[in-house]
Amino acid sequence: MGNSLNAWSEALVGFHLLGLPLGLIILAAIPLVFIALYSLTYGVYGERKISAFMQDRLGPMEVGKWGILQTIADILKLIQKEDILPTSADRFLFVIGPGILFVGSFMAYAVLPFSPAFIGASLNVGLYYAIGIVAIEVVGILAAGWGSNNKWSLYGAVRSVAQIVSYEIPAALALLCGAMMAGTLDMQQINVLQSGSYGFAHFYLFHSPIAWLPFLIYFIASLAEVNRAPFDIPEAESELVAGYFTEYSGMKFAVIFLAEYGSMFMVSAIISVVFLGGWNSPLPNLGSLALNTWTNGPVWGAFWMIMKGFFFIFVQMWLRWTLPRLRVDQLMYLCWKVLTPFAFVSFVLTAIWEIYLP
Amino acid sequence: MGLHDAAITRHNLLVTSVDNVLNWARLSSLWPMGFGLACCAIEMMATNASNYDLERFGIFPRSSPRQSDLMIVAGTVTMKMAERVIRLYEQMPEPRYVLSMGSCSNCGGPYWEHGYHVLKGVDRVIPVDVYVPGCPPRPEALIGGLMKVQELIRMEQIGLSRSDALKKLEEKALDPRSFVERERQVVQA
Amino acid sequence: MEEGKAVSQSVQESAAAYRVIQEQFGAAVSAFDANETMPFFEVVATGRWVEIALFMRDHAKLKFNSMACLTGADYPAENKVGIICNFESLALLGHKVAVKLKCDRTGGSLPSLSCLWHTANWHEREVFDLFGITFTGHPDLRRILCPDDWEGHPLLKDYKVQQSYHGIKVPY
Amino acid sequence: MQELDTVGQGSVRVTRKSDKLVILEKDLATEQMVLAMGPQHPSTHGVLKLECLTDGEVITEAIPCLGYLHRCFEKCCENVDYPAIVPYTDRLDYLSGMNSEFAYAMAVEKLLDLEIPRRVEFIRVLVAELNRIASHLVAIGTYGIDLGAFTPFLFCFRDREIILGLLEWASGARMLYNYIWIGGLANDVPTDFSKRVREFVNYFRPKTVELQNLLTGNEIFLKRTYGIGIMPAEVAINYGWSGPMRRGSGVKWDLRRNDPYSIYPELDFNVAVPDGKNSVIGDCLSRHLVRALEMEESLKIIEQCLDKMPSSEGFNSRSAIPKRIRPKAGEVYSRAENPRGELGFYIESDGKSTKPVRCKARSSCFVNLSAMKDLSKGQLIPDLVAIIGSIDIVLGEVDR
Repeated sequence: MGNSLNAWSEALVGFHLLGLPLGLIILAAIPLVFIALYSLTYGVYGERKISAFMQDRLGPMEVGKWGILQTIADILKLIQKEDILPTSADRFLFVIGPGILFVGSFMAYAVLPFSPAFIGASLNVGLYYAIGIVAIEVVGILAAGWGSNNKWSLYGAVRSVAQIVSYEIPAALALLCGAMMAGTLDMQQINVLQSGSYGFAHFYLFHSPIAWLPFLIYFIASLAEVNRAPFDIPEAESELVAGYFTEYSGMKFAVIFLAEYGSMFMVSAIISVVFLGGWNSPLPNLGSLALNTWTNGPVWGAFWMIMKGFFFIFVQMWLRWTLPRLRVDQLMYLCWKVLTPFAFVSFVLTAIWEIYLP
Repeated sequence: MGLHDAAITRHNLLVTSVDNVLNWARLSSLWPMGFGLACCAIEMMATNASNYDLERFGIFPRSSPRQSDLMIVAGTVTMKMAERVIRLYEQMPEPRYVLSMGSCSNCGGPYWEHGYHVLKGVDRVIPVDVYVPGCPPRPEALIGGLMKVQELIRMEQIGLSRSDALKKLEEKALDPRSFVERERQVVQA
Repeated sequence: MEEGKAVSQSVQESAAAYRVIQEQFGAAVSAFDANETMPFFEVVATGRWVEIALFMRDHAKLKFNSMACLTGADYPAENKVGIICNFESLALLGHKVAVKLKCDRTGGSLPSLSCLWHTANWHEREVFDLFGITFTGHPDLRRILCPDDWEGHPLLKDYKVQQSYHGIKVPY
Repeated sequence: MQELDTVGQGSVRVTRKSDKLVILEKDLATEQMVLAMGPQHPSTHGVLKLECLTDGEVITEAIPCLGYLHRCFEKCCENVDYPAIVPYTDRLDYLSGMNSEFAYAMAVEKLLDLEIPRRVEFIRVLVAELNRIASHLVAIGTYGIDLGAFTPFLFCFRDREIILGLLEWASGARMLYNYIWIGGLANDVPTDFSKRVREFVNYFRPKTVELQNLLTGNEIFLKRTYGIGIMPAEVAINYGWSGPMRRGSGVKWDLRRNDPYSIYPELDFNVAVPDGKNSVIGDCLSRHLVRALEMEESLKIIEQCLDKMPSSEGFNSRSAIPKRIRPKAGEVYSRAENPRGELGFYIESDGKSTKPVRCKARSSCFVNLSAMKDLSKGQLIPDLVAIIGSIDIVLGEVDR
């Protein structure tokens, strides 16, 4: 497998047409195309359908068969809408806010290994980069909220900044546990280290008896980082109308919307890479029934990766439609007094496990 | 959707098909503003809820006027509220539509005579596209009104004003008598 | 009270409560109207109203701890406007009584009770809004239902609705 | 070292070195912000406007501004006949039309001194209790939305539709019924009505448990409502609070029990009050629990009504309705226990006209809401939303 590692992406990088690095462009485009398709089909549509089934409804039905064209219609409509720039808004910040948000949420896709043969940029500090890039979103949210010159937006933005910055700490500490188990920050390498013929048994979630703790901490913190319920206080509909994007209309709103779903997949992908083996098949080899060997490979890898990501998105949506929302101070309490100490504990325990035990 | 399908004159093939796609997008994702005034708002909520499920049509309430296409004036508009309604209408981005739901917002309803503080018809302050009668209208009636909005959108074209589209809708409108007659025959048979 | 007709227990209780008040304040209150539907008495000396109300609230035999309702009313024949307060001794003694007060139709004022019962605050604002009675000593006497710049007091019998409000036509 | 506090500049801690002031510590200069919440806001349950003075997220003062739905109920009443007021009373508290009609009909009947057929009374109580459940379902559902849980709302509306279907079957309308007339009913209930109501009761019993699990079984929900907006019983009475709000403060007082009307004395039900085990008495959670418990009590009442109801043989629902309603001169203040509290009608008749001289609705929501200023002081914005939700206002009744 080592030979084929990153094979496709390296081949693509080397591909030049008329002196233009066309391969690089394609490489950058692939995750974007994927994410666009995912956001259009599974993300928004899935959210609406899943919520509908949880609530005894049908969800979108009339736009295309079972409403599958719903999101496309939404986006097409949003493009046609008037793009309002409120007179009292800060023009520069108002325009740049959604841009930063969008870029921020998709930049981390560069280091996500989608299959053994495909990774945008196989950085040796990939995980570090991924953690760091989430923080860029904060800048976008703050720009959007402050630039709107609306009190609800401002509340949303300030809440969001406080929330994301705080939750970075337990999230990063939890991921650090994963990095310690792997001994590397290279996302692709983390995946490789989790592969083996026993399938899921090699995943870091089952690596040590305390690995579930950083896994859980990261999952909770990731909900907060992407502003999902029960931590969706920056856009709390019943409190802040629509939070930091109250004033946005038309395409700018669509961009914010897509960025949100983009970052949902991003955190889901990171958690599946670090704790659940990323593109590795969870099926074990059972004697002659070599399930693991059969279900591994570049294409299977992409399948597992996306499925694991989708699974976590499903859990996120499940929570979204079940739980009420926390209050601001309860949110901070949870972060600083519960998650962060436990993250430190799990960090120390993982270190002890790694040093003194096999 | 609706009682009759649109058959747009095909004088310009390219523009009409672009129109069709754009109109389809707009009529398939009418986001109303979640904006309740009185009794009708409860029926509007009931229409959004599980039993009638407006989301089937892609209708999905937004709480911010900036992100909505349709204003459902659900309930009695009072003098104090009228100015807020105007402001909310002005905050909505074009193309925007207004559906007046219930007698109160159509004409003042039961308060038309003695209701000194009631606005006798929301069309005195903002232009209304579709009126839904009833006090309050049943959810089916609201869905019918929303379909009328969709039909109106279907009639729109690039370079065609809203009033022209309304005229076109009137011309295209089918006489329901033939359908009623057909149904009657079926029942009799 | 009609002769020969049995008086129900609740009216008897109200009458007993009235007697306590009457003993204390004498001529400040009118005679008791012991009808079946809403037994009431009138406070003639409106200047002593707060004093009477405080007595009603705190006296051990009265304990009217709850003001159920405060209604405004217009009496164009007498050229007066007035209020009707319904009191109840809730969960304590259980008796009820209604009190009426009247003042001049134009520029009339009554003492405010919002210092004794919180609930009087908004009710008095409402009466001020709809009838134009000023309540002296009210902490925040503004219009509550109609807009601040509304003309006239709508529930007066001779109220004529204004033709337009901020450029919007009002009548049908 | 001394502390200087200049308005709007934040506090500054300074110390004096030789003869210079040296700034040790400087807080951020904060300003109070006026935040207008409503009249179009997702959590104000209609068109309530709250003018909040906030310091960051903390609310210094929240002043409710009403009147955005002032529909001149009282003026309309003075201009129409007694029976024609019934539809207007529906539109007061549009979530519980039957209860409002019931209260109004009772007030006029008291003035007329009418004797009501027994079956009419039973049907009235039956439909009123059904409507109470429907109303509490909306209250609980929207409370869920206020706190961010969307699904309970849809579950509530799903079950509410069944009640609406039943009431529509009886009266012909989904929400605003005009069913309870002065002296009788518009018409008798349909033939199989009691069977269907029994089916509903059997269906709904487990659903209340499901709702309880979704909301009161949820740790976050409890955290958001526990100990928020506490109102002591004394103050609640002084504010004139009534219904679930007052019972939430621990006052075991229910008009149906303590000042009974209609056939309530014959029925066996409990007055729901919080026991103080799960909640602080008087907080948002107590009020929510009272509503949840009341739904179960209403189910009990409905079952008893069905059991005890006289048969429909030879029954004419309009037999006691007077030909012409012209009460003798006098006043009445009559009240009934609505889902939101005590709805009172003050009616004054001059004995000559078929129209009331004065008809005032003492609205429970109006009175309950007046405590908002006290309740909201020093709370966070999310708590403010939780408090408004727990008051469960219907703006139609607040503004009338």
